[in-house]
Amino acid sequence: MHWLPSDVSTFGPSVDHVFHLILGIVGVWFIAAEGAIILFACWFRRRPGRTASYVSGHNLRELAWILVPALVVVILDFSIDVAAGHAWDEIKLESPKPALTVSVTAERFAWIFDYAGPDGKYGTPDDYWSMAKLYVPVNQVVRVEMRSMDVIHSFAVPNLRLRQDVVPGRTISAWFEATKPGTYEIECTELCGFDHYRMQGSLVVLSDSDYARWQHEHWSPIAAKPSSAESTGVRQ
Amino acid sequence: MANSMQEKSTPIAGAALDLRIWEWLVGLLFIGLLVFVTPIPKVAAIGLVFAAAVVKAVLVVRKYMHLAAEHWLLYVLALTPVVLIAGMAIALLPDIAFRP
Amino acid sequence: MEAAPNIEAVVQFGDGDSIREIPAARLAIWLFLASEIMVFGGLMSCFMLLRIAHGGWDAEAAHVHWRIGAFNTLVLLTSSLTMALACTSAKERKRGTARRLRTYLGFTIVLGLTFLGVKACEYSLEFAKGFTPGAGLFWAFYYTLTGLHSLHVLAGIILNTTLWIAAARADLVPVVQRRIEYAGLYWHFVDVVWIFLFPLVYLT
Amino acid sequence: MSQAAIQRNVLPVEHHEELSFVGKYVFSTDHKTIAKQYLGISLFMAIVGGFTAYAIRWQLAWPSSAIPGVGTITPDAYNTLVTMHGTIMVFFVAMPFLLGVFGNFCIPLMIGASDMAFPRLNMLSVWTLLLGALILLASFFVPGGAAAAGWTGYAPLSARPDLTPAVLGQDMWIVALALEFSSFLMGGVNFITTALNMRAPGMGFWRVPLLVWYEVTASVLFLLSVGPLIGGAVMLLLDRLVGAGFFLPAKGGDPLLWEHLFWFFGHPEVYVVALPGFGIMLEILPVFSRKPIFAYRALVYCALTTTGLSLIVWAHHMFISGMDPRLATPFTVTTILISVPFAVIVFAMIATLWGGSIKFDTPMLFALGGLTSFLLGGVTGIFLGSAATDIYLHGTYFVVAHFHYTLFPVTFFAGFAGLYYWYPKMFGRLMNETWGKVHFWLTMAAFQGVFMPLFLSGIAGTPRRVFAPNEYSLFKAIQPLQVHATIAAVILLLAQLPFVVNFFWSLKRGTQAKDNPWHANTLEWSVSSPPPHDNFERTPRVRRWPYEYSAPGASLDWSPQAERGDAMPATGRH
Repeated sequence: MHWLPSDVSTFGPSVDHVFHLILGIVGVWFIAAEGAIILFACWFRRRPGRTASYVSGHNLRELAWILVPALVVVILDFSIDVAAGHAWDEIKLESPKPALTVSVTAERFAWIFDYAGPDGKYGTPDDYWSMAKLYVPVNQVVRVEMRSMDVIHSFAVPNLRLRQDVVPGRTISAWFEATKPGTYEIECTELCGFDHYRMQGSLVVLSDSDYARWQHEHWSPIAAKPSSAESTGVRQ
Repeated sequence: MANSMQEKSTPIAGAALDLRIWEWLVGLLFIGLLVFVTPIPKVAAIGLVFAAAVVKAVLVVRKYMHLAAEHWLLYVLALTPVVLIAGMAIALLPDIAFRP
Repeated sequence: MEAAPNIEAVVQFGDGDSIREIPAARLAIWLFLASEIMVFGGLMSCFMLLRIAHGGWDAEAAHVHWRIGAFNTLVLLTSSLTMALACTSAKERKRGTARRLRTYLGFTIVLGLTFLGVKACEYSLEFAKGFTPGAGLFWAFYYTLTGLHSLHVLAGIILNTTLWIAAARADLVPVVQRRIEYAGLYWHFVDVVWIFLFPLVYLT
Repeated sequence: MSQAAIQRNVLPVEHHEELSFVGKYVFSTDHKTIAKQYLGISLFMAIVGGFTAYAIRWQLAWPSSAIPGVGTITPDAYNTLVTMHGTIMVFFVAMPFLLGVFGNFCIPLMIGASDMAFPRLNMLSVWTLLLGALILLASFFVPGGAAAAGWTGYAPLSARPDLTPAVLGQDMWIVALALEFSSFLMGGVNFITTALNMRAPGMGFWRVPLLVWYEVTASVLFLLSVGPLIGGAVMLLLDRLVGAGFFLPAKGGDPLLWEHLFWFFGHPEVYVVALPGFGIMLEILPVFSRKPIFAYRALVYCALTTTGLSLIVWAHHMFISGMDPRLATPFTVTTILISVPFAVIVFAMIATLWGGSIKFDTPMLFALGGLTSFLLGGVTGIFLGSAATDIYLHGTYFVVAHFHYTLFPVTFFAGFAGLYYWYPKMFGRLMNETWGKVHFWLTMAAFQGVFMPLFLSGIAGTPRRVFAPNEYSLFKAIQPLQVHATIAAVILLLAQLPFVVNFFWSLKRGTQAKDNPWHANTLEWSVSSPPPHDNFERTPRVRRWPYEYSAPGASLDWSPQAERGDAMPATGRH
């Protein structure tokens, strides 16, 4: 639906699917219920010479009028549970093997993205880090390993349908696969203080050729010298 | 009213019963301490110590707080929170105790 | 479920629900204790969960004085006994009841004060070694749990003292006989909390 | 109980008029007076909360402009505003209004008791609440201002004094909440004991009015859920004061622990507020449609089921908080399952309308407005309750719109319904109908106007708690939605003026109320308006269930609970 921002991730469709499934189910119920209330309110408004009927709903025959709908609600609930469960597992449980892993550091009020560089190892001189801009190749599984230096932040990319809190003291990872080159907004969606609303970044999805060029331009060419101290990639 | 029922149900009652319960409590306390000082596997020790504690608590609650002779509703009142807390603690195990 | 109501029967026999036969104050006390269980239970679970997360805190736990704790446990258990005896004597309707009641209550108060005194000494010993509430999670929990419990003990002592004073006046003795049950319930609960706190903090 | 007896002995009824103002209205142990004190506190706090809402909305609509009457605000001030708005509205408006006012006023009257079980404890509760409220208000004026860590007070932001300017303010926030909790613990104990223990002869459980059932289940729920958070508040305070570190990773603590403790209470809290609100609507619907409430017992079981379920759903607030992802689906299931009891409640309310003879007086209008508005809040909860969609919608304006669509209807629509309905019993005069209807239609329209747009802006992804939504390239285009919401919000606040005027005008000038102006069955309508100090001259004998309307064979279309009468056999099982 057009009121959701354009979706550029592989799992976005499953989220949108659950969204629309729920929208359909509750939409029907909502309209039915509101309709019933308004209709009954009109039909049974007080009129001279008409008295209310005595229906207390104490025998099962009358109770059925609310129990049967309730039963339908239960069934629909479980259908939602199943759909939601599948989508959740796809996004948060089954992370596929990443082509690129980026270490994300959230710090009031900035996003810092660390790349291991050509040698694929952190803590080596050829590491590359970028402020607020996360460059990723299109159609590649990217894994972000997120840490916070101070308070709880939340890494949110509406266009990816991805959101994950970043909690100090933990390394929380998430994955995504962007399907369309372009620049998308990264937000912090957990209140983190004064400049919370300015804690923004951008996700730059590059086509393979652009990504190669970017790597060539920014990743320092010096060969990785084996370092004994393999830091975890956390910026101190 | 509670106590009168209790007197019927148990051979000893009143002050004598209170005293007997206290003997049990102190006994259990020393059993716990004994377990603590004897060099046995920590898990087993903790298990025994807490078992003793539970027995002590049950004794106090049932006899001194005479829940043994109370309306079922008071049992529900006393047990519901215990169950809830246990459930909460278990639900928090993966996040807090075994966190990544 | 209520049977077809013959009004007069209903009026006489309180609609067959026995719950309104529970004295209001006893019901209220148990409700209060239920919420207290949630408070202490919550704190204790937090302690256990974080303790597991940190592999037991054995080093820190080695510094608490378990002998003092054991002594205090004995004190509190005994105070529960004297409290129970006070409640028992309050129920009997023979001469000297008021006197016995006051004696037992007095013992309970003294034992409660002893507990607090010993706890204070214990705190000062730990402070002397630099184990303050800010000295790490174990100590933070230690002071929070035992401190909150000590505050409850203090409240119990105050409650008992008011009853002890009231029991000196002949005209108030019946009131005390009625109310001491509730003070007792609270005091025993505080004892039960300690029964779990002691092994939790000192013996593991 | 005994205090109440003593009270009565020392102050016989005829002396009440001679009591000093202080003795009668300030340090009163009469549940009716205490209810009015709660009313005063909650309505005053509602004005403060409404003002914060106005400032927030204006800032969101025109971030660069100065707020009329406030001036330009800093992002920190904005965080303070959202924090205090949430805290005030949930803890110092919704709870005192729905539990404090209607619980205190209705429970003893509805079960045929002379007062609460513990009148002095009752007085203590209201004074504790007032103290908490004063401390919270005072925190606005201390250096550094009031708390600014969100009403959820997530650690470490709330646990470290150096992260927000509110150093003392955050401490005062914690203390105020602790006092509020203890106040409603005492109140809850009082409610439950009274309802279980002081029912008049014949008032069996299946004859207790639904409002009493719902107030009591809410109190039980509060009693069972708040404990861990009280412990948590102590821990948070120690984190701030002595650097204990319970929630500070640097010291081995865990921020997620606070989130769990908070939501273990925080979610039940929603039902602590929602249940009494529904109780009020369930009392009013039958009276104005002259029909028995549909499926009375089912409605009681629904309240109990909701209470039980709401204790095991809290983690749906934490799907993306970094908690173990395997927990998400179980909590999705329990969360969405709560829709079932609430669906049954809604169906029963709709079924009550069927075949009725509905009169649209102001209380009924507000009850129906509450029901129709709550429906949207209820169904949108499904989106947030299911983990997958929560990934996208969490922390957006969708959440804001959702919980305002649940809490506003139960607090204000149901609350106003109850106020217009019991006002004659409270103050002996009726409120003006015309102005009541004006109040309703303006409120209804404006409320939809505020939060409908926020659903859309939430679906578009706008994050909540941001100082300037137009700073995001993604949401510049939908800034008009924010403007729309703000204009509606201003109208919504202005729409409350007719109510305020009506309220005070009717105190003096309103038409004298008869004992039973709405022809209702419950016991409070069988005594004078306002009721005497001890409510009932002689303890009523309850003869039937509360919803005996238009009974076949009855001469009138209502059959008061305590009245001998022809309608008895028709409902033998009640």
